[in-house]
Amino acid sequence: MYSDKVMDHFQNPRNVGEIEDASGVGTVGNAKCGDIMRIYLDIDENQVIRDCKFKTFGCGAAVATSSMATELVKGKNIQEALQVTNKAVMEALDGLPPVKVHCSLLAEEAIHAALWDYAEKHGIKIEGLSKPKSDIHEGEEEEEEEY
Amino acid sequence: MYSDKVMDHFQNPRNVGEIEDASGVGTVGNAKCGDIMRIYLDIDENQVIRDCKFKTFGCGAAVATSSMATELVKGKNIQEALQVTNKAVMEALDGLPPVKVHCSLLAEEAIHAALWDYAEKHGIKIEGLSKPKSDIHEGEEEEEEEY
Amino acid sequence: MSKRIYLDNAATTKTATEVVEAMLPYFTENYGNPSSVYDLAATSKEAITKAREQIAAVIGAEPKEIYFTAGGTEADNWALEATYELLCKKGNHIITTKIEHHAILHTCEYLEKNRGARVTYLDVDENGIVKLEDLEKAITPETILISVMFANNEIGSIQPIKEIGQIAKEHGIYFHTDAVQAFGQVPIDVDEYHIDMLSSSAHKINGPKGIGFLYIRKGVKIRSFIHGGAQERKRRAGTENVPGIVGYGAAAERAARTMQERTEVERKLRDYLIERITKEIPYCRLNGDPVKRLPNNVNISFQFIEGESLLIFLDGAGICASSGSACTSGSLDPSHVLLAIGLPHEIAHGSLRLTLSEETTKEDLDYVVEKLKEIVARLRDMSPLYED
Amino acid sequence: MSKRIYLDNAATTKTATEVVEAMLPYFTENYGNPSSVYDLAATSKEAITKAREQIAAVIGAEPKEIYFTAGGTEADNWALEATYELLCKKGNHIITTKIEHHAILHTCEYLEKNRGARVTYLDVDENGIVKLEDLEKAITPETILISVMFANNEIGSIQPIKEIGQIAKEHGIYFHTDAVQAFGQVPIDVDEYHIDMLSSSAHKINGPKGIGFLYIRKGVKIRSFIHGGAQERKRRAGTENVPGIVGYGAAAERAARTMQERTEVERKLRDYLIERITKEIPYCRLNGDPVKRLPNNVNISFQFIEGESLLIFLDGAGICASSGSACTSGSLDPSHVLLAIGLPHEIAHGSLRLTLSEETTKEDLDYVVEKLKEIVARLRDMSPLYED
Ligand SMILES: Cc1ncc(COP(=O)(O)O)c(C=O)c1O
Ligand SMILES: Cc1ncc(COP(=O)(O)O)c(C=O)c1O
Ligand code: FES
Ligand code: FES
Repeated sequence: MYSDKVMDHFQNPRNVGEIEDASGVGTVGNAKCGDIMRIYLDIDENQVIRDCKFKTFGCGAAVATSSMATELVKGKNIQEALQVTNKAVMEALDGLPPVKVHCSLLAEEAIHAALWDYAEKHGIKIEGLSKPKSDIHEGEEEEEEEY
Repeated sequence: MYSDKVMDHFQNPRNVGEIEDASGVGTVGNAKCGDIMRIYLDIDENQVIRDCKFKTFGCGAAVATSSMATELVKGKNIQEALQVTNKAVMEALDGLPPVKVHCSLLAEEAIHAALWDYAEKHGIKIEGLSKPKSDIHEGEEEEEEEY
Repeated sequence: MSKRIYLDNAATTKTATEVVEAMLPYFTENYGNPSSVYDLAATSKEAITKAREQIAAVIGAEPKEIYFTAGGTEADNWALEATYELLCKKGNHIITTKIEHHAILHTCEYLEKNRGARVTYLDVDENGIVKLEDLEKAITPETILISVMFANNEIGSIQPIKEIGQIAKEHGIYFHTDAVQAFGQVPIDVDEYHIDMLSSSAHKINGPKGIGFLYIRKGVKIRSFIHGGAQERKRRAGTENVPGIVGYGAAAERAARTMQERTEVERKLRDYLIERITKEIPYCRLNGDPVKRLPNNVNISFQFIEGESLLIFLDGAGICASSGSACTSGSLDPSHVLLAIGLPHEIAHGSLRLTLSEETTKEDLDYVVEKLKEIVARLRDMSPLYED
Repeated sequence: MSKRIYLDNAATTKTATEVVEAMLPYFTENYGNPSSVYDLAATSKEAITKAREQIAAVIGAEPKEIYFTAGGTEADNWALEATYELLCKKGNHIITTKIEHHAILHTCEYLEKNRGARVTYLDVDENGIVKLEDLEKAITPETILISVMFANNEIGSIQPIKEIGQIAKEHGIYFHTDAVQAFGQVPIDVDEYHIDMLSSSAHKINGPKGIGFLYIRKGVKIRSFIHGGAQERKRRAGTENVPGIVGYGAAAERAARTMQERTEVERKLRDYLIERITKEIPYCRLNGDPVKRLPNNVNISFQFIEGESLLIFLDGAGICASSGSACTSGSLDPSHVLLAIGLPHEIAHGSLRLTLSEETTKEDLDYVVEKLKEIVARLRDMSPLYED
């Protein structure tokens, strides 16, 4: 059911782990499926993401999107990192099954949450970034099957 | 679905035909299935059935029961012939499928009707014989499946 | 019995060898439950996807508009009951015909008796064709569904489906057609014919028994009929009959591929058989439309004789056929279809249906005609209705 | 993939070779429609009769109490909907459990939403067993049906069916049991257990997919669920799936014949596997009753990890298994069964179901344990919940 790219990133996930004394850490969860993702960012003085690691409790898609998302933000500056949407991650993975699209939102939100943490710690404001919801799927409706 | 005996009497029916100037003729029909049976009796002065013939428009079971019924009444006297019930005919045929039991009633009734005709023509009364209904299945209920 | 000529292909068909071969791996090798995660299940899932595509292609549908069922009967039940439930607040009126299969008629009766539906059963003309004026007249503001079979299983008459679809569309009424006899036998295009739902069954086209489908046009939001797991996009629960679905796909592909050539041959043989019987046997008549007729259907009534007797004698001669006689069915009423085209009871009783297949030869039919002559003569001799 | 160890026999099983062989003649030789008159049809009819006898024998029923359906799901839907329709004038209350299969739960929801039913979903204890006091307490004068599954498909717990049947009988309430997982795996006697209706599905016992049955005790006058032709004594319309029915008969006979020996072996292997996993892998627990448990079911939760990931890695190692994780199913909620026995969400997510077959060997299981250790460790390393 998964593309080869997803399977590769799932079976050989990049950037698994933690960063000690990270510049920013973001943890998000999906109340519905119960999955949890934590992203660690190491950001240098030029606001460039030097390193990025993750830990994920979740399905294959969640792991693969974590892996791909960390790959994509590494080396980018904060503004660029904000452009790494779940769509971008899915595209980079050659797509996800429809029922798994929501998993990729987890990765996007985890990055945002980590950036928010960074901003708070450093007392700065990042253009275009708002406070992460405690649960990204709050209030989300069960997707209607389109018949 | 039919026993070997039924198949034999159906494929090689005994006593098919008509009797000219028969002592008694009985025609009965089944309103539901639309089938028709006519029995001719040749009865001698001792009230013994010398000969018996039939014509039937009906299913395999109807033809076979006609054939068997004519065989059974031949040589019998009137009182004995009255004992040739549909049950007796069915037994002689090694049984009929449940849905075909009603067909055997046709034969019984046709014999009764022929005997009635004989009695009327000769102005006699036969003990235990009542006027045949015009349609033997009048008022009969659709058989309930026993679940 | 040495010789066997099977002329009851409207009842069911032989499963084609290539169809059985397509199915076999899904019993003992690729037996995974398609809902599972592992690779073995992916094989089953892909096989279902392929079958859905094969079938959709035959009727110009999208694959995801095809929902597999256990057969034509379930598909008919589903279409009627679920449409009724969806729309009964809008109206409770259904229009169908007097010549539908029992899968439609008995479902309508159920809806009338237990669920408050009102059903109009349209008459047909003497050839078994629905009159469009009647349909137009029957439509009321409460009408929520029109269900007219594509082709009749007994007398083979083909309905003016496109025109019916057009009328349904103009009135904004859903249109369902029972195409169990038509699928794979005549060209069907759900868009051109404005069909919203369509039922079909694999075993009528050399596929396996126990598998069918309901086509549901995108946007028709009827509920699922069988509740449970999330199979068939949550619309038909139950572990998928993978070998059956694969077999259906193969049979549909095959039927479409061979349709033109096959039906051309069948049509010629059909007309040959009709001509010989009606010319050579007295007191008989063809039932159903001579032209708007399934390519493989012959239905003839023989006066003065009864169908079951005829069938048993034909069976004795190695010929498998069927009849609209009461006596064959367990119910005692003669075929409602033959009565609907105006046959009196006793003639309806003496009807014979011969339905050809691609394997039928002219020699077979010559043999059938000869036997038929003998048997009909013999039964007439036995009949109290026949005076010669 | 060179090695494949199939441990998902609760999802579906391989169709046994002897079963496929029994089916084959009914595709291309004895393909007659059993409702027909001719000899060819008689062969199909006899084959169905034989299968019905084979199946009835397994549960101590009479053959005519067995009605073939397209699977366990249809049988479940039928039992619930038709009983409700039959008795809703007497009362609208149904009692079932929180751990039923979706075929029961979603049908109950349908009856609640659309047909005015009131349903009580009984809790189960921490081992997944219904408490009889709860059942007694739930009964009201309006209760018309108790439906409790014989054995659970996820955690394998076996219910006190005999006691439940006794209670139902004492209160004059119909008792239905979904025995899809139990039929052919544990002894069942419909009289001894006071079962009025019982659902089953062939593909769970090495029979084909797409065929099941509903046992209906003589005297229980529920209507047919699928309307149409007069098949199955007018109670289940649709051309019979003859090969499927024959296959089911063969599979049932085979399952009954091998039951004792087979399940003895499976029970030992099951307990061996449970013991090794729970001893050798930290932070895990067995779900379901250790004793009142299907002979082939192992269900274990691993803390800190998620089921789908586990399954994909196992698949990579050639092991087919399943999980109660949300992520595997298309629905996002974790297994309602695991929640019902009191597991918190995150632990329910990390559950693994391994269901053995007669082909499973100790060597297979040793391999599975080794792989499982590696994979669990790896996933825990990746998990934000796990701190070692
Ligand atoms: C307990 C239980 N009930 C019902 C079903 C449904 O059976 P089927 O999928 O064959 O319709 C299953 C299996 O899927 C089951 O395990
Ligand atoms: C016109 C028509 N509709 C429905 C059916 C029912 O199909 P099945 O018996 O495969 O369920 C049949 C055949 O039996 C049919 O000929
Ligand atoms: S006489 Fe009519 S069914 Fe037998
Ligand atoms: S993260 Fe929960 S389903 Fe994918």
